[in-house]
Amino acid sequence: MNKVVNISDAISIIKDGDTVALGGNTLHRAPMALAREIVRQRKKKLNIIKTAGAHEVDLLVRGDCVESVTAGFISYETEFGLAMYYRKAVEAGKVKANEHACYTVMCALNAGKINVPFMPVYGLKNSDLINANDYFRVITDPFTGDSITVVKAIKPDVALIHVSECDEHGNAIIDGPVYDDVLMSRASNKIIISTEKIISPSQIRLKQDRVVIPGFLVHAVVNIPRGAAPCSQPGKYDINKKVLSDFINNKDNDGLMKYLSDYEYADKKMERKNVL
Amino acid sequence: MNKVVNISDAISIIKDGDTVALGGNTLHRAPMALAREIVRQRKKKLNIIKTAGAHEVDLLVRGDCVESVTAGFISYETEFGLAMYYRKAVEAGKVKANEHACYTVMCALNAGKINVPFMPVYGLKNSDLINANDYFRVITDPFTGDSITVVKAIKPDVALIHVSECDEHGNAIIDGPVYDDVLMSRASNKIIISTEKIISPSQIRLKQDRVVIPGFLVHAVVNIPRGAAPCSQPGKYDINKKVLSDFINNKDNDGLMKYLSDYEYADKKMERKNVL
Amino acid sequence: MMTQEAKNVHPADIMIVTIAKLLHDNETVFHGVSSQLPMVAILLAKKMHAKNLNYLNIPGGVDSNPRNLLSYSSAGEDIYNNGCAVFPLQEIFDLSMRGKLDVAFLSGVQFDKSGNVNASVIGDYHNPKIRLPGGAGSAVLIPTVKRALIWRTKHDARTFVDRVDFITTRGNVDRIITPLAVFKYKDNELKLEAISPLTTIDEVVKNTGFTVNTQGVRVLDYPTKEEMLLIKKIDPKGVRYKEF
Amino acid sequence: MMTQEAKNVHPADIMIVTIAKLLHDNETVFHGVSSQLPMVAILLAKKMHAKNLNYLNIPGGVDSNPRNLLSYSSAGEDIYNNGCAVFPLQEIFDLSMRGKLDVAFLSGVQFDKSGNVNASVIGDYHNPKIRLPGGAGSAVLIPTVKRALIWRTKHDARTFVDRVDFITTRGNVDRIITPLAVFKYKDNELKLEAISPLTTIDEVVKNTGFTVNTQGVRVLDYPTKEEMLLIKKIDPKGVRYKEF
Repeated sequence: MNKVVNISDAISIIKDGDTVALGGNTLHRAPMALAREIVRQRKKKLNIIKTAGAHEVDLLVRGDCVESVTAGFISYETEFGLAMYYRKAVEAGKVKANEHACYTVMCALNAGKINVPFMPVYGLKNSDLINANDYFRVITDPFTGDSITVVKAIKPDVALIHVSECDEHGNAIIDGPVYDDVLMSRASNKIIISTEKIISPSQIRLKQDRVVIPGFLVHAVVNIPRGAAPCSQPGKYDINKKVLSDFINNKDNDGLMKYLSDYEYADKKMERKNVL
Repeated sequence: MNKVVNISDAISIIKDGDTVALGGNTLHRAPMALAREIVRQRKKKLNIIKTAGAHEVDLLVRGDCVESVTAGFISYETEFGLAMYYRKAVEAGKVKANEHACYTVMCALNAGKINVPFMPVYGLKNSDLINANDYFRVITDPFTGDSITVVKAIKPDVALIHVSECDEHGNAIIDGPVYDDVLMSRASNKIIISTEKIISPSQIRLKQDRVVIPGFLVHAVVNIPRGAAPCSQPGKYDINKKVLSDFINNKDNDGLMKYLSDYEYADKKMERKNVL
Repeated sequence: MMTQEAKNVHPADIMIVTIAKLLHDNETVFHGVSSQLPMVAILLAKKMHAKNLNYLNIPGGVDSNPRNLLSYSSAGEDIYNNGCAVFPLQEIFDLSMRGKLDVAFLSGVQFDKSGNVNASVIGDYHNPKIRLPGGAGSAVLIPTVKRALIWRTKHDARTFVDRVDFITTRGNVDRIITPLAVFKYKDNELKLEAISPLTTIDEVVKNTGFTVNTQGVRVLDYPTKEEMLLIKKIDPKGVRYKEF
Repeated sequence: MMTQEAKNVHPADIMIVTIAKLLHDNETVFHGVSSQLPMVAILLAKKMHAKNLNYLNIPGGVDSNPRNLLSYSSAGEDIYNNGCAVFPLQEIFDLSMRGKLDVAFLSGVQFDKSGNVNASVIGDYHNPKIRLPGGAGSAVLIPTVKRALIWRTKHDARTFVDRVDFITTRGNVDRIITPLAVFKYKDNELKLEAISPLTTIDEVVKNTGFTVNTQGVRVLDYPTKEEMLLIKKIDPKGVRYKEF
């Protein structure tokens, strides 16, 4: 099945209130073009799932698309500092922060992947997080009678993943670090892929061992070269420091509108071309 | 650390009564040379872990090394029929068959990998296996109150894995199907690798993306070209039908002794050579 | 009176065509070990009406394109190579747990009318007369896959029994295909749906250990010439006959 | 009186050498996000006394050999490439759960004398004055790793407090390294082990919100010329200063 669609059709799959997992890590291979389209389409009350997020979470919160963020870490790391739109929204009570360890997000996604209601986590102990959050519980191991913390399963409605290349069926290759993208692709009900490049199914077969997301799991493929910008794409391009600084510093609504419109041409330029 | 050792030193790591996971699947990439050395060293009361096993389990049972076999399937598949040494030993009460679905072996190893006492399994229901075996239990999901079956963790003492190539540190590459070998390498306390070929650490770095077992997990490396024979090694050699037939048909003790001695030269021939 | 067709056709080929027709385009379809008959049936369906069927197997090749089927195994590299992705066994199980595996081929040694499947032991579980190879994926796949297709190359009263010795799993069987017949599981019991053109209703009834309703049973088609040509191209060495 | 050495040395470099010396050969050592200082310290240790240290990180490169450290991140492809294996974050956590991770570098925003670590909020958890970025791996790694090394580039009475606002995790901290001092966790409390040559005992006491026993404290070494040469070779752009 040819799953290549326009970015607007792809993102229209997402419904208000959906749980959305985002691939990449901090400023690397974040699905930025797809996140921008979410803001353009004014999606609301999304529940965001990420292990370690940065710009994409900050953008979605700034665009008023977010109800909660489930993550282990949200920050631009050292040079660009904290994700201030996210932080202010949490402090103002507009967005709920579901604080996890990065690992408990993964464990929750692993439970989603295998369709069980929870996953035991050995390391989560001696933490106020257990009692402060309703997604952790302590239960009894039926084999020994000992206590073990469990985390509630997370099953995202949609995963957004930006890849290096894929074919029209969605068989996808990720160059460099895979981060938690493969896990997210398994735990989520639907997958929207944006890709730097579409290659032919016969080319994909020559690289079978590197295809980490099989096409039969994929719902939509969007051809977006530089779709991770202004974040980095390993092996391809580094972050755009000026864009990130402007996004962080131009705090008024015009700053957001300019950011979105500056990328609109690039995010949609392949739509009228022959995608292959 | 250079971990390359003789086959006898590698197998001497295994103690009587140990739980031993075996890589490969049915007649493919089974760690046969390592299994033969176990029989030569007359190890006793081993608890064998395998998803779908064949000749290596049959050999270890025939060699009187086995107390129990935890597996989803033990058979030579269609052409060579059932694993009769295994089957007769179970029927005679000499070996305990811990019957699993292949998947519950994987789930138990996954629990071992993340050091939790059990793993929930959605699919295990409507089965007499649950009550007939003490490694399954039904518990209550603390989030919903629903029932869920769990399987007890398996943490093998040692995993035996035959690989396509590795360096002296144990950084290992498997060509073709990986089966459950990576999972076993994570769940087990120690790993003994036998390899078709030892390549240099700098060659390994050129193939980083394909190194699925990192050397720091590995305890011993043994250089054994054709170490999976008479089973197959994907990309390298097919099964030896004559040897398998003889093993199956020559049921007396001489048959076993001949089988072991016929392979002894090949299993140990790299020991006095410069291994690199 | 035996026709020309009947004299030359092997029950395996009738089973293969029957199975292939049960598979639909775009479905995810899995077989495991000792499954050469379903393997050929899947490859046949992909060459006929189900070009986009997603063929999954133990070694983990997705839509592999085997050039030389192994004679002794349905878990080898022949069905891993030349695929479009890697999706190994654990992932396939996980997929079924999530309700996203469309078809799995499973087997067993005893079946009863209520849809109970035994792949574990003959006799007492803890003190068995016969220790069977084990159900492999059956115990977790049959309850979770959308359609569990069971095939068995033996059809006799020791296979289709009044009551299985042990319930490895039960329910959610879609169909059981044998050299003699096809059973469909419906309203909590196995119903005779079709018989092979090589047999008779009486022979089926005699070889089935539970009572069979013989109303509304259809006769399976012989393979067409085109189907046989495709089967022979997929499996020139005849690995599909190994189970017989 | 300030020596020539003291005038030129940056606290980051003293911290890096101090940290590097805490790492041993053949250990498995992990750092996460926003961890450029430990990153340089690990790479330094590998060039000095710990050539076979197994360097693990978020992108999953094992013993990567970075040629051009990113200025803004410790989770990028620079520390993935040119490694000897792939072992991504989830695997590293799993390794720590199994008790096989030797060292993890973690941070936090508040620490108290009892070894409690807060990386979650300032103020009330459900109605925070300040929402911190989150503890990333801390909550599960500190209880499970053999040695949790915590570094923090701020050392003041708001960081080292009498009682943390929230216990993200506690106990099993090995050491806390700051620009002023090194604390060792022993007998269930943080003990002052060493101070920087750039500071005084009094300054450390003044900037620590809990009482400090000042007996038996040693002074950290300045980096040697050889150490500084290696540090500059590893990090010519000075990414190690980004946190200051």
